Amino acid sequence: MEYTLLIVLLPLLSFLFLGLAGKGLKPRVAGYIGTIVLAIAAGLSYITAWHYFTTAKVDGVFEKWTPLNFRWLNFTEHLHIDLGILLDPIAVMMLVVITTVSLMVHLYSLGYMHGERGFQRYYAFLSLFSFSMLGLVVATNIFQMYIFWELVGVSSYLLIGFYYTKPEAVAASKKAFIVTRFADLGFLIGILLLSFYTGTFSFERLTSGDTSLFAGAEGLSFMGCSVMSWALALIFMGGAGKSAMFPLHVWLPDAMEGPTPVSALIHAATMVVAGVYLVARLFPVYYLEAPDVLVLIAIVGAVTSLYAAIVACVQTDIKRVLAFSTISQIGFMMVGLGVSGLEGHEGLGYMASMFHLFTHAMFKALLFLGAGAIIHAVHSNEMTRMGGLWKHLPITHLTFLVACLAIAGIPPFSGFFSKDEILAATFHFNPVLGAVMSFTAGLTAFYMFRLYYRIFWNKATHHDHAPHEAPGSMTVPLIFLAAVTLVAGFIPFGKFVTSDSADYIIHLDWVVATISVAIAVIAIGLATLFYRKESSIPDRLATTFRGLHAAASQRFYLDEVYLFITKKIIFNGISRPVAWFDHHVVDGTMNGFATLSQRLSGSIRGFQSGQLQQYVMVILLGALLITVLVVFI
Amino acid sequence: MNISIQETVFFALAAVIGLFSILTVTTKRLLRSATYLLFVLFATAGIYFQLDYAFLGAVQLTIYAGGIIILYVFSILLTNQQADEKLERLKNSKVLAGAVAAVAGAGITLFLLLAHPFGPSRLASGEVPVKAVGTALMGTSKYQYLLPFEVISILLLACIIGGIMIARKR
Amino acid sequence: MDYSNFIYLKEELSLIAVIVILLLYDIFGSKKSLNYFQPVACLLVGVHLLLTCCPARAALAIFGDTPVADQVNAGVYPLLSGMYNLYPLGSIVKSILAIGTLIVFLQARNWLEGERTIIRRGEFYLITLFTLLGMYFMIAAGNFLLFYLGLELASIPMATLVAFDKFRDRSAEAGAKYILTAIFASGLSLYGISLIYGTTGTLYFTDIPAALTGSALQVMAFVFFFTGLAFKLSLVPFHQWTPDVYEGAPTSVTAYLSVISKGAAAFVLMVILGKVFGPLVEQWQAILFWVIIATITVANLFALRQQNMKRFFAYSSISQAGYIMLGVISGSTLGMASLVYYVLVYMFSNLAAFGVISIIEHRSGKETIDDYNGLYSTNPRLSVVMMIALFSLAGIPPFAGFFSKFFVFAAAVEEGYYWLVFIALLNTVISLYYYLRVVKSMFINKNESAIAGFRSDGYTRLGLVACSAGILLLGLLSVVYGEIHHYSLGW
Amino acid sequence: MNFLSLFVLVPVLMMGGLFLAKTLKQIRVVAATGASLLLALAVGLVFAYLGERAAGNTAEMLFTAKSLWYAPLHIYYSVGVDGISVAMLLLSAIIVFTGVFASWSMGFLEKEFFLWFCLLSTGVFGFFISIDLFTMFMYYEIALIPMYLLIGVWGSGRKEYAAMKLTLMLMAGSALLLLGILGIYFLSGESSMNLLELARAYIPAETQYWLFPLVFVGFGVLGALFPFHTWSPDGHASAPTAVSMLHAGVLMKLGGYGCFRVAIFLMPEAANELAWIFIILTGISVVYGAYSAIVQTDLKYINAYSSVSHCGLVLFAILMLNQTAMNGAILQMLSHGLMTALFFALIGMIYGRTHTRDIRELGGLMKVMPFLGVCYVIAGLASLGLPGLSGFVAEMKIFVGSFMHADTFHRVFTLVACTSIVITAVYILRVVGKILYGTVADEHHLTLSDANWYERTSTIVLILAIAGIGLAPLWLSDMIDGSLLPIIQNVKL
Amino acid sequence: MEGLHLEYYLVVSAIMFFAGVYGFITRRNLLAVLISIELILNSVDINFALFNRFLFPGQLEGFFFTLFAIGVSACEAAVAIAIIINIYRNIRNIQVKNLQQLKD
Repeated sequence: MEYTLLIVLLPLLSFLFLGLAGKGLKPRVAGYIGTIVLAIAAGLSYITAWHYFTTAKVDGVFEKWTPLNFRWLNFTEHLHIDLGILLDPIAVMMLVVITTVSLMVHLYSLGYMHGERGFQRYYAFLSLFSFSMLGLVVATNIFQMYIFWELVGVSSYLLIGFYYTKPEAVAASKKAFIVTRFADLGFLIGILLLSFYTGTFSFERLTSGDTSLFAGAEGLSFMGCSVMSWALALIFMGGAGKSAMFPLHVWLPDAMEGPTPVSALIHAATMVVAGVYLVARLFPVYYLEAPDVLVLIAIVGAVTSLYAAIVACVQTDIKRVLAFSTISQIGFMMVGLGVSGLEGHEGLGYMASMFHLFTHAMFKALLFLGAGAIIHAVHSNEMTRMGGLWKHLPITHLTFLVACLAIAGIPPFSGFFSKDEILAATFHFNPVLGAVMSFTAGLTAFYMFRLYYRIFWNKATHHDHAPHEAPGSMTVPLIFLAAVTLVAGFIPFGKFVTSDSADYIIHLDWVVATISVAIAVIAIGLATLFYRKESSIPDRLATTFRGLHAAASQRFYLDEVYLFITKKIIFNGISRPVAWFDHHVVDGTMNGFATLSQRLSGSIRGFQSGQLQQYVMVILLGALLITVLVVFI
Repeated sequence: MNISIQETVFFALAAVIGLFSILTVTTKRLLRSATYLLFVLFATAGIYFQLDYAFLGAVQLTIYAGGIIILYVFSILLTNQQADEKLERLKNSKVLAGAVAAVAGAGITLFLLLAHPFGPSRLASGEVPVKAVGTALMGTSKYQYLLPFEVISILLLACIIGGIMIARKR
Repeated sequence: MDYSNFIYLKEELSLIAVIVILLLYDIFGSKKSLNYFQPVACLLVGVHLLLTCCPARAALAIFGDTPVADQVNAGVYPLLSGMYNLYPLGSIVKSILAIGTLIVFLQARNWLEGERTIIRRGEFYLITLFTLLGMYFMIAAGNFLLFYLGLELASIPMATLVAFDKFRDRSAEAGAKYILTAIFASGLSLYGISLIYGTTGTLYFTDIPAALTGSALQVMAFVFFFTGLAFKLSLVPFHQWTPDVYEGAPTSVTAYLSVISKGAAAFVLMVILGKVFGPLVEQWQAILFWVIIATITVANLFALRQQNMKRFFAYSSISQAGYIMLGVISGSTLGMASLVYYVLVYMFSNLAAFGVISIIEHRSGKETIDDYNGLYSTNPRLSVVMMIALFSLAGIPPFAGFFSKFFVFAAAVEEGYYWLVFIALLNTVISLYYYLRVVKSMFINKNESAIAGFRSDGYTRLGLVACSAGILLLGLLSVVYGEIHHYSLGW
Repeated sequence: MNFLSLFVLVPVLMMGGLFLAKTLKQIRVVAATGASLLLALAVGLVFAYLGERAAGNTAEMLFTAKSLWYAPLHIYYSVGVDGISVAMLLLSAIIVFTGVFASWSMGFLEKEFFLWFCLLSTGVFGFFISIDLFTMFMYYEIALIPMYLLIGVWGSGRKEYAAMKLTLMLMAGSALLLLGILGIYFLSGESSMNLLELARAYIPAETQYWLFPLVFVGFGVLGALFPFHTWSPDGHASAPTAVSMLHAGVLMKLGGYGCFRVAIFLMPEAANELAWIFIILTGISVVYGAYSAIVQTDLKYINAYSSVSHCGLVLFAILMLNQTAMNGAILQMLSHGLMTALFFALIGMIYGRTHTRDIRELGGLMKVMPFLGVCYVIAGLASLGLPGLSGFVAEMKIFVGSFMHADTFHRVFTLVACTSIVITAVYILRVVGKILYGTVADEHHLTLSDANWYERTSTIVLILAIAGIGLAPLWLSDMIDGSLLPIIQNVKL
Repeated sequence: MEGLHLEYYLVVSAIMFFAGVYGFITRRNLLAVLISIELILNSVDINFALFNRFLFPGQLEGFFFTLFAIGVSACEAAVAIAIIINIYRNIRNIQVKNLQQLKD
């Protein structure tokens, strides 16, 4: 299995090559190189997947394979960072997802980014991202994951800021990086705590179910929660940052300033699910050591997904809608993990979550790429500049529709299956939570079709040039992904990826399925009513629920809160006083010494009067004084 | 109360020294100051004589009274157009400071001097023979002072050269 | 009468010979031949140096394997029944002083060959050598009488040197201030000596310690005596004459005064404190402790805002005296070696600085720090010499001053004077500030009307080169310190 | 002649060569040759050292040599290296090498500049090869004083004030240090200045308690220990490029190295007992520096405060007294040295072109000078601890190591220190965003040229080094680890 | 001389000494200052003679010291007067207050 190394390494080589020599290459050549490398990586992933899923099952359980592991940095004899490749069902699944979506995006970008300044740089960054993401998913230990986690963050930063002359893009990239960095701080502290008590970073050891590993943390608690809960909650914080969980999601909508294919790859399909992947990776630890954190995860996931769904209903920038939709869907995945158990049927949530991750990657990438095609056609992100595009962009329209149906949870599209499992697991866990999630699913269907109608139907906008369908390099990925979306639901996912690596036979929970489909259909119906044609209903609703609408379109003022924290508290409240303190107090003290000496020097000046007799008197008094002091004291 | 001649002489000398010392430093006329100094020096010579250090007294008279005072008088006359020019009036503060310093110094010194248990007086009268003085000045053994004698001659030479160098007109 | 002992007074005798030759030359030399007075004087001092030369071991070869040589090697050898002490470290110090004098002579040319001073040229060399001879006697003295005479021989003619530019008001004023203060201080000192005599009954150094009881009067006597040397060393509070005199005196004289006179006094003070006042060690250490602190601190504070270079160096030299005293206070072998070494290094550094000041003063008449602005652009070499001198004074490696400072600090710390050294060290920071001020004006400040570039004469250059070499090499060549330490006496 | 002494000899010879050099070209040739020679020596030393170790030489110091210098105080000229000094020497050589190229065109007084530069290098190299307290201290001071003129003459802005402040503060530090060294010498009862011998001697605990702060603060001033760091922002801001590089890159490391080699190594008991005080101070340094950096508008000030933060981390880690953290501290020294040097080099290049360092007047430089822009981003990423670059390795070692400390106090402060990585990201990205991205702020900047060959040389060498450490840290960390052992054993008593 | 104690003489010399000191500090004319110094030196001379005679009559140490000190004070006076006269020639005045050019 050593060839799996190539999957990770090839994009790196491509990055280095394009980064160093890219300037000398023709843009097209650079693009081809990147794409071909990714294609090879994708091919290798498929082989790996096939190989793994066919041979790794021993006694009905998938074994973990570690084809490569070498020591990279020592901390102590036992604690060291290794770099290596760990293959288990989720890793392999992620390999497939990432290489697939990435390949599609590479391909798509050939057309989409054509003629852009910095084309080579773009491909270099894409390769860097692919490398980092692949490295992340195959990490053998939590620190390797952290390493690639950071690299992913940087690639995301670079790609969001790709149009670096655009102030919004720069601000967005900065924001994305800092917010996730802040979350990563939690991740890091979590790692420190975890490794301090367990003495290992290795996933294999951590997830082996060996509770003696955690004996050191037994009975230790801080503010009412056990130390392990803290550690795992902090690690989840890292995941929440990357996966844009409430309230750390603020960077994701802004990240849409990046090129649309990048949004598809990073901010929809792959990087943002890293948090989910992290929790899944450590799931046994969570389940055994900190079940309370799992509840937290479920709640955070639910809140996030509801919140994002509400906000998505009123956004007018199509990429923002998709961004909030992504946040919402990741919330679903988190909820799935949070409500899951470890063994057998208890593990439904886990399985469903992973399944949803898979399907979502495909259809969300499809949505973004579709959005890209639309933007490519009309040169705008705003819904108001669109409408009636179905006849101009037939392929885009159809594939987009497929994706919308999938995300709305209409059978037989893939989203239905995965989301349904999550809902089932949630209802099983807690009916209230289930209801909330079902409502959210309804909202999802509503806003997706709002989006769909307002782009493709509704009132047609006048365009100077008639919008035209994108070139083949862009449509092929659309079609491919649409095809996957159509069939992915029928993959027997339980055979491959489960919480205990054993087979899980999926039983469709008909009650839940029926309800959710019904809700989805009603929601779609409402959307059709509101947005199929130009209608005054939305405006009237907006005026009726003025407060809610305003709050939702301002994303419930969370950005303002962040701005307040950064500008007012950190910048003006801490940094400025600190700088002032440094300049006036610390520095002032040092300068004070100098001034003091000078003053002192000035004040004793008169002492040297130039009068001979005074000098002599001082000599005499000096001698007398010394005498008196020595003799009488 | 039986006051011997020695004591009478001493008290007379002490009175002269005390009085004229103070007058020397307080009189307003420079020339008088030199004259009073001369009296003090005479009285000092008297003390040497009383101590039976006649040689010392003679030297005192010749070098100090005969030599140095003349030098002073000449230079006073040389530097003052009106030979007997009054000294400028002093600021009281200055005088006070000087007085305080001097009195304090005298006080401390006297206190320590008088408190110190000097050994028993081993006073033995008898003139120091000049021959002994001469021998001591030419000898190299202990309590003989050939080397200092040579050194002071060099010192005198140096001072003569230096003094001439400064004092001559060119 | 046994005069054979006089043969061992080789330093003094040869110096007297030099003086006599120069005196005769000055009196009988033709006007033309007197143009060579400086080279001849330098040459003679050089010969004197060679004859009495410093590396004591080599010098001892003159004695062969006589008993004297052995005893000298072992420590002090009293001559003339204890009136005069022959000891290797004394000879080393004398040689150091002679080297310093030679350098002063080399640097004096610019000034002495001037129109107004040229006729007094001979006197300068003569009187300087007289004072040097006085210091020799101070160093060698084994009796307060000889010591006193040496002290006077070293200071009274010095006054005429200070007033050498007698038509310059400032020089004359400085001379008057110097002589009057000197006489007063020596008067106090003499009073102290008289009391020491009165309480101990002897003036011989070797006999005094046994009779010292530490009574109050003896302490006072000591303090009064100490005043005389403290005056020469310009320790606070006996220092106030220093800046005035240094500023007023001709620069070469200032150099001589600040280095040779001070160095001799420091060494003698240590010798006397150790040898004579050993029983009063607690008292004089306590006195020195506070005097050192006062000296370094006050001098540094004053130096901070000086504008005139000579005045500035006066304060600098006061504070340096404070550092020298660190060697004295330790009263140890290490302390004495460090003190001598410090004096040696300080001599080279200060003479280099004064050499530069002197030549600049002579060529341009400028002597304030601001006048030095931009000096590097016009006179790079002089600036560099000045800079290394300043760095050496400030104690910056690799210049010798670093080593000498380190050793005196080490000596003081060895005796447990941590606080004292701490304060001294903090003061080095202040002193660095004002030394850097000069460096700054030379190297950093820009000046449209910087002192014009010039070439100095060969003698001055030789002097400066010697100083620079000393500053650069003394620290790196440990043999110098090793040699001094080898002969250092501890108590 | 010991191999190591060449490190001192070469700069001295360079000074000789410079002294003789007449033309600018000759000066450059001398400087470049010497610097390359030093770099080659350092690389050679690394291989020689690793070779010796591989051959099973377990002596504490390798390539030792000593000869008596000042017998009365037992001062030897004694040299020797362990893994840590080897690493520091390599760092110094790299920085000196790149510094020479960064100051390729000073414009005036090149000869003097390089003379001082070489003197500075002499001090730095000498410091790292010394194992005698006296010579160490001597080299330390040799390295300090050239700063005054280098900043004063060739600097910019408030250079005189800055130079004076820097010199005086550092000298005040070295004054404390001197007292500490003398105290160690006289109170250890060993009559030796040799570090190894002193380490074996026992300094009484109550003595250690007052000597340790002296030495630690003495070196700490140079290591920008709060609140004695204020020389650093002004000093760095005013210094010419190469000097900032050398100063932040190497000179500040003298502080850390000294704290570690003298304070901790010789006075382990006090280190154990008093560490908490300094942990608080350094912890403040770390966070405080970072927060201060956020609001600065001058590029150099930002980096100077960033240095305060990063160097604070070095001292912080040293005080944790365990192997991992100390190893991290050494790595952080290397890493910070390299990346700060890179930063200052780049800032110098930007300043040389735009004549401003105010981030409010800069913008969009990525478009104008892409090479410098990319390098700046890399430096920034290294600074905020991106994996694959050196900063990450060092910081992780420090954090993991510090967190392994048994005391909760230490762990809490570790968490405090950890927060700096976020703040670092804030100010780094703020700068990058302001000056590199966006639209070009000043249309005059549009015509500016990108880096030329010598500038490229220095930046590329630095980036290679940064990436080299970042990608393959194990050999370095192992090399250091081996040498840390005696120190750790001493500390654990 | 049995009735005369050493202390009597010492008091006299001390008075002379400090009279000289007082004069030195307060006199306005350089020559007057110099005259005061003579008092100081003279009192010291007396001291030496006294101690020798009263306490240590065995050797003539104090005696000789006095002798040499008289010579030295003559030298001092000579040089000082030369310098003062030089000042007089320069500025036609020998008031102490005129010696204040150098200060600060």
